[in-house]
Amino acid sequence: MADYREPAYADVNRDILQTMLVTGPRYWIVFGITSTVALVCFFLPWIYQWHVGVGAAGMNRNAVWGTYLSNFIFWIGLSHSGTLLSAVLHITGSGWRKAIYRSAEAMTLFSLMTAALFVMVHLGRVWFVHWSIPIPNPMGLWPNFRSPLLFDVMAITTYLVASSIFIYMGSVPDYAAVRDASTGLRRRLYAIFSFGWRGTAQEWHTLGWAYTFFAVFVIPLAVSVHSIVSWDFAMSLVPGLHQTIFAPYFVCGAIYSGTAGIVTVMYLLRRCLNLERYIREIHLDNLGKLLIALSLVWSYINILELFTGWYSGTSYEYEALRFKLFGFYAPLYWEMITFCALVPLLIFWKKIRLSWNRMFVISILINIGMLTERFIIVATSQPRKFLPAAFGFYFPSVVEIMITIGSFAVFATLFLIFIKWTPCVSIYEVKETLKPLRRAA
Amino acid sequence: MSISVRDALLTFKTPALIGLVGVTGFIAGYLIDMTIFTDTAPKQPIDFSHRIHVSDNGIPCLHCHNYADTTPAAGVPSVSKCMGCHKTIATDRPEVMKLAGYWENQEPIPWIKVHDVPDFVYFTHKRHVLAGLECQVCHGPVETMDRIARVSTLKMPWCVECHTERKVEHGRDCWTCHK
Amino acid sequence: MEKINRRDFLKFIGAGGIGAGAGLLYGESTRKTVELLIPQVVTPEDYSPGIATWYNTVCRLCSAGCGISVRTREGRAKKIEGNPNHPVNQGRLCALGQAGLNALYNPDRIRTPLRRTGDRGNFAPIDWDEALTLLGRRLGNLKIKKQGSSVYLLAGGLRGHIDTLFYTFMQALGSDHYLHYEFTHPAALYAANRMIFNQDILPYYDISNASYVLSFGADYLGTWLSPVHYSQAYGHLRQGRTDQRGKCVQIEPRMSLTGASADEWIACRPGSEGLLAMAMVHVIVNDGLYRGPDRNAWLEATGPYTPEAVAAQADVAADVITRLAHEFIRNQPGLAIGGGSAASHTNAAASLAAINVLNYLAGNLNTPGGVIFNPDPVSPASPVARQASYARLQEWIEAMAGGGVDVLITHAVNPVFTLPPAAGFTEALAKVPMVVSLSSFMDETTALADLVLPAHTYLEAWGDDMPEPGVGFPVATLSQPVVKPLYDTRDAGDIILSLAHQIGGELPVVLPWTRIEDYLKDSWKHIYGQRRITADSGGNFDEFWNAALAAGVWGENITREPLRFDGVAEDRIRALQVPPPAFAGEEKDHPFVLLPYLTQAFHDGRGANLPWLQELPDPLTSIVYGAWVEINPATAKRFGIREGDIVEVQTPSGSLRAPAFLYPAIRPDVIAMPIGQGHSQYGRYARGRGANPLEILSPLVDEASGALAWSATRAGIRKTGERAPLIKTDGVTRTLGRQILDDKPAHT
Amino acid sequence: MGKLTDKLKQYLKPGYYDKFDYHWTMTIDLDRCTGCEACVVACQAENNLPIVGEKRFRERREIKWLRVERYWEGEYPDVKLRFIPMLCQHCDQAPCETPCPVAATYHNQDGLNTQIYNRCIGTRTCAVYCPYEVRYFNWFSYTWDEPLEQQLNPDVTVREKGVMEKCTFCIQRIRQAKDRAKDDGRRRVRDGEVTPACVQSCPAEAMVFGDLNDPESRVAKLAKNARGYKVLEELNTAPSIVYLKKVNPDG
Repeated sequence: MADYREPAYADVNRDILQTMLVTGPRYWIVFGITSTVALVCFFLPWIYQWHVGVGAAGMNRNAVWGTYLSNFIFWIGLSHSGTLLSAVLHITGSGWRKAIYRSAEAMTLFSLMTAALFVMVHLGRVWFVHWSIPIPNPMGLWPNFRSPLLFDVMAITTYLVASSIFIYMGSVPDYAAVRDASTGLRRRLYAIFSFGWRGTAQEWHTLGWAYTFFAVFVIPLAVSVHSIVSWDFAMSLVPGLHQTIFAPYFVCGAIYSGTAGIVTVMYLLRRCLNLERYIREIHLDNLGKLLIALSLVWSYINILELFTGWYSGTSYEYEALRFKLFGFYAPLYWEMITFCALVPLLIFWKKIRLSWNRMFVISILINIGMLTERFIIVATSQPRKFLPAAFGFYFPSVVEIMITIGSFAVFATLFLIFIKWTPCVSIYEVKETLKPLRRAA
Repeated sequence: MSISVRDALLTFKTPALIGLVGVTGFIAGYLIDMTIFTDTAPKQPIDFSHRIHVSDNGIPCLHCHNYADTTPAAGVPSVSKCMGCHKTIATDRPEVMKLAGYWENQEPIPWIKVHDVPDFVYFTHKRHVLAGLECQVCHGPVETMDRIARVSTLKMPWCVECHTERKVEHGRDCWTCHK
Repeated sequence: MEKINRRDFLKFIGAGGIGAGAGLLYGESTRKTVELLIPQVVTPEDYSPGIATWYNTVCRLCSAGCGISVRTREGRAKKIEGNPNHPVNQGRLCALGQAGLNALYNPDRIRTPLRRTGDRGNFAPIDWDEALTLLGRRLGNLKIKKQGSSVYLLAGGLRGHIDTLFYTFMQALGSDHYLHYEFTHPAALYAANRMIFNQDILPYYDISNASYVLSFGADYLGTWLSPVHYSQAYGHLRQGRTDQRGKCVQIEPRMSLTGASADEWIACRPGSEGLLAMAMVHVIVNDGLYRGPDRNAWLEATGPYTPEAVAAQADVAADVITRLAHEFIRNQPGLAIGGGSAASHTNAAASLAAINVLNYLAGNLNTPGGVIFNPDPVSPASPVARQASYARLQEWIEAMAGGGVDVLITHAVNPVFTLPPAAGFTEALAKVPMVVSLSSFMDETTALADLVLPAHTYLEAWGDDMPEPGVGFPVATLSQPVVKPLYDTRDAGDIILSLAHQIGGELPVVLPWTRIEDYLKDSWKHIYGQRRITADSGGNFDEFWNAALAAGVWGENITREPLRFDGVAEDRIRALQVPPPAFAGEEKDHPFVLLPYLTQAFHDGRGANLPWLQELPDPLTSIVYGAWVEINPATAKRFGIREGDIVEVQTPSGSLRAPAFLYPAIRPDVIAMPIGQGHSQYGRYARGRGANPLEILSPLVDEASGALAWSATRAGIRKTGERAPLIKTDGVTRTLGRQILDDKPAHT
Repeated sequence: MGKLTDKLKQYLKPGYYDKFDYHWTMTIDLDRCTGCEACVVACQAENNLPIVGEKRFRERREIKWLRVERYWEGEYPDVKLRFIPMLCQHCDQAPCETPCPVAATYHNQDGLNTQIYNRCIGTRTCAVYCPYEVRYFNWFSYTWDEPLEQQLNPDVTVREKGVMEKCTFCIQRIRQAKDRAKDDGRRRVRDGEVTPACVQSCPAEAMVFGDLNDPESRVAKLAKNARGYKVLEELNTAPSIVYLKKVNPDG
């Protein structure tokens, strides 16, 4: 860290703006790849499935929910840290957030969109999806307001809207910066984006106030969203899912995977957009600590889940547990435990915590673990319900696996578009963190 | 140098308006197609006139559609039934000759269905007729039509509306009409 | 705002136009296609749209002769249900019977007459006149050359006047080579009844009023004689009476559907059922439970069959035998019946005779809840006499092989499938110059025919039926077409009649009719007069006929006394003995007994082309689409066989491969296979699916009855190492202590 | 405020009805049931169940509104096999009804657990929530080999891909019976006038169907039988199918 030279304001503008104004061939190559993968692995299989029916997926009468739903939870989860974290940190006034929150919030936005896509992919007759939205109609037909799925629709849309407003509001001054740094059409566009931001004290005041308000508003929302997602499962009678612990379990898991996701994205941004001077060890350090805390909570809840299963003393819960721990998918379960409960313990070592590469690997592992966790939830519970004669088995089909892979490409594509549209590091807030005496360049 | 939002907006005015016009056009076009170009009175293989039969000759509906009050389907009269009268009546008319033609080679008349409900709907004429509904309530003033035309949408809102205002027993339970 | 300049204006027009166009196109694309409203040309009198019309007729898919009502809408058959008026099934129907619609609307039906082109198996369609002339000429010439006797007619088990018609036709042709062949025909049972009861027709087994049913392998709930009737009786036996619940005991090497429902299932060695019966007779007589005048004779006859002696042969504990014997006598009225494995060994007839003796000693003959002897049937025609036992069929096969057969006509019978290849039918068939099949399906036999005259399915045909075994009083059923023929097929009767006219000579004189319907009507006129029905039907014949058609069944309402039965003759008692079963194959290289068994769905294989039945989980294993080998888990463990492992089953006459299924309720020294799959022809649903156990049978015969002893083949199994996971609907078949079968969780 | 509490109380009642108009109920006597599966074919014939084919069976995607489950007890030679027909239990407190976002399945005034095919969007939540696993999903649009389609029952919809389906207690037959009753000017359907296909076919007469609200009906009497119980009763789903347990002579 010795050679670290703090940037001057001018550098900040230059460095960060060039990430979006200057576009090298490398960007286009990456963008090309991701978008193609998104098309070939996500949309084409989906169209095919649309045509023949959901039978294209591997689900059967013993497990009517499959990877589509587990991925849905995963992406919702990934969406969590972003807005939630940045809001919490904003309120607690922790300065280190400023460099990373923009990309984190972007993650929230796009993983939410991907999640929403998965709901569509999951549906048997997606062309009637609008029936799940309360639109007044002459037939007097309404959605079923008792349904946890409907809660989902509500919660997710609200969360999506709120977090988009939140991220947009934060970017207004930066849009102004872009406007001033650019010419021609872009200049005009950003003039509109920035609502003609001029940077008067009045404007700063309003922004600050509104921003804090939204921060407070978003936190309970974020918590509620994943609780509600968990109710989709917990409200059923299915052994292994019918548990009160599920809401906190999901929320914690969500933030956990989300935080790991941030680390991953930060690493990539730092590398690819050479923002070494803005995204720094301190962020890594703090996020690392957060990860440890979360992984401990997560492990605790997992143990609790096993306990409640065992304590119930019913044949149903026993069978569910047995199948999860020692059944066909047992390897996945233990893989999840290793990646999400054991590996993160390494972060206790400062050496590992401060090493970008090691943290990058760990964060990836954690998210693989979380992905499997969601898969295990759907794949091991349903085939072991109440009637033994109806016990079955579920294995994802090619289409399902392709769509799962494709979803990451969809996310990446959206994110790549984003970094060319909004400064992925908040210019003005980074400036706030700089030492005043360096203000004169 | 600075740029005001208004100036910026102005530059995007024309494209935006064009887009707007395009969308409005699309919606308009769709509605026009659904309302004006929907053929509620298709050309039938034989220009059969309900007016002549019902108004001029006072034949009651149930004479030809004789199943309406006893079965779910009202029933289209068989060719033989038509010939029952037209062996002797108006045999010189071109349309009646067409009918005779069908009868000659013992072919059914390929009428085009005007009143049609989807397969997942259970509708029974019997119950509606026995409930004292006039045929005209749903089929409109057929007795005045030279070519049969659909006057009601026969869509669910239309059914539900009537069921609601007549307080049909369980008239809003899905399984009353859906099978 | 400033006025729009020209270029922008054009842009607006363009945008609006394109948008509107797109909207119109979209609207058009979403519109559904025009539907037509096709009226009838002439309305049939019993037609009303949207209202079901029911027609009563007879189910021909097995020999039980259930009456069925077919629901038709707009001239199409929609559903088959039991005919509530019919005394045999009383409104109920089994899976096979209900799947009859799949036969009627089967995509693989033969739609026109076919003529062989080139080698056997290749056909070209021809029209009826051509086909009939072809056959007619040939038969005519034979007749003129006084070689009519070289015409052979093999029919499936058909009853009623259609049988009489066939008979008359063949007689007029100068041939008495007219037989029925049904794989499931209980020849041994007939023989046994002749031995003990002097009866040519089967008695009525009154299960519903019995309080104890001792069944030796008779799967009366699944496949034995009249399963639907007996299932109903079973229901009554269990819960129909307030004062008592009848007990059911099943003695068989492999648990059948009936065994599963029985209170007690006793796994005896295959073929030892008769010995067990004899031992019980011994116990009954010995312990003084029977005090009839002929007691001593019985004592002598059953001398060697002490429980101890038999226990060793049957692998059933002596005290169990004694207990059952006592129970049987104590709980009267009781029934002892035999079938299945008991009736498919080399000692079949003797075994069943011994079982009959149990009924005799218990004194439950002609009593409610016992064996009630049927009065003579409505029609004098007794096709039972024409039923070919396996032995009798052997003579035919020799004749065919020897070139003594010029024309072989088959009707509703598939011997190539149901006879073991070792019988040599297929080879003999090749020697027959002209093989004619009246089948409506391309089954294995039809595929080898030279001329195929597709007959109607039973739902398009006329006929009548006298159920056998009867129900204690004379019953006759009329069958009538329920739909218009779908294809260019003809009623079997019509084919015979038109052949008669084609051939000429005195045939048109003895068979003057041109339509089977008229023939049937006249035959019934005859019964009508003979039975003096006028007395009770009141009106004239036509009224009676229409009433009978509408009801679908006619039961004589003057109650007739059941035939008297007085004792078993001394000499018969002395003659009675049950030899131990003989088996093909040595125990050392073929350690197991191969037990092929009938399933209700496929019967003798005729059900295999009905998709509903292919998709019907087997009641005992839940397996669909295919055949399997049932092995006791212990045995499987010994061979290291898991479910789904393909095993090779070798017998002295061949071997086949099929996936193994670990069946918890089968003797360790027995392996079982369902009959019915493994077709090489017979349409898309049946072809090339599973294996046929009959293919590897060594045809031993029960001398006393001439019946094929189809459980008398020993087999060895070998694990091939290949796997073909069975398709079954079951997951885990244990309750895991969950509250499913009982109001409180079971303890496992 | 009082209004509100009443409304809430209403929500506690099955399907929110004070009393069902009819309360269609079935009793299945396991002591009569022989496991012959005649009912399975009857159901397939009546309700246009698709012929899914061997491949779909292997994928465990069969559609059988009514299936017969079998459970083994003990080991050879003292081994028992028990059958139990499993079909939609039409629970009065159905777990499957709450989660459907579009209310395609709900409890109607006759105590029936409905399934409205043309409203279903295929979230399949009901199938996950159903403890009896009697809901079957159309993974594809199935076709019939010509001319098998001529057998299809015109009173029942042929379901398209992406919709859930299940036993309806043969709603078309119930509808016809009510229609007949109206024709005869009767307010109620007589006992025994409605027989679902399975009940009609059952050779051993193990199944009985009727209106529980009518104390004189056969089913109402049988439901009081001492052997009566409901499957998975502890889940408190209040099924409308009462099973009469098999009598075990040796205790």
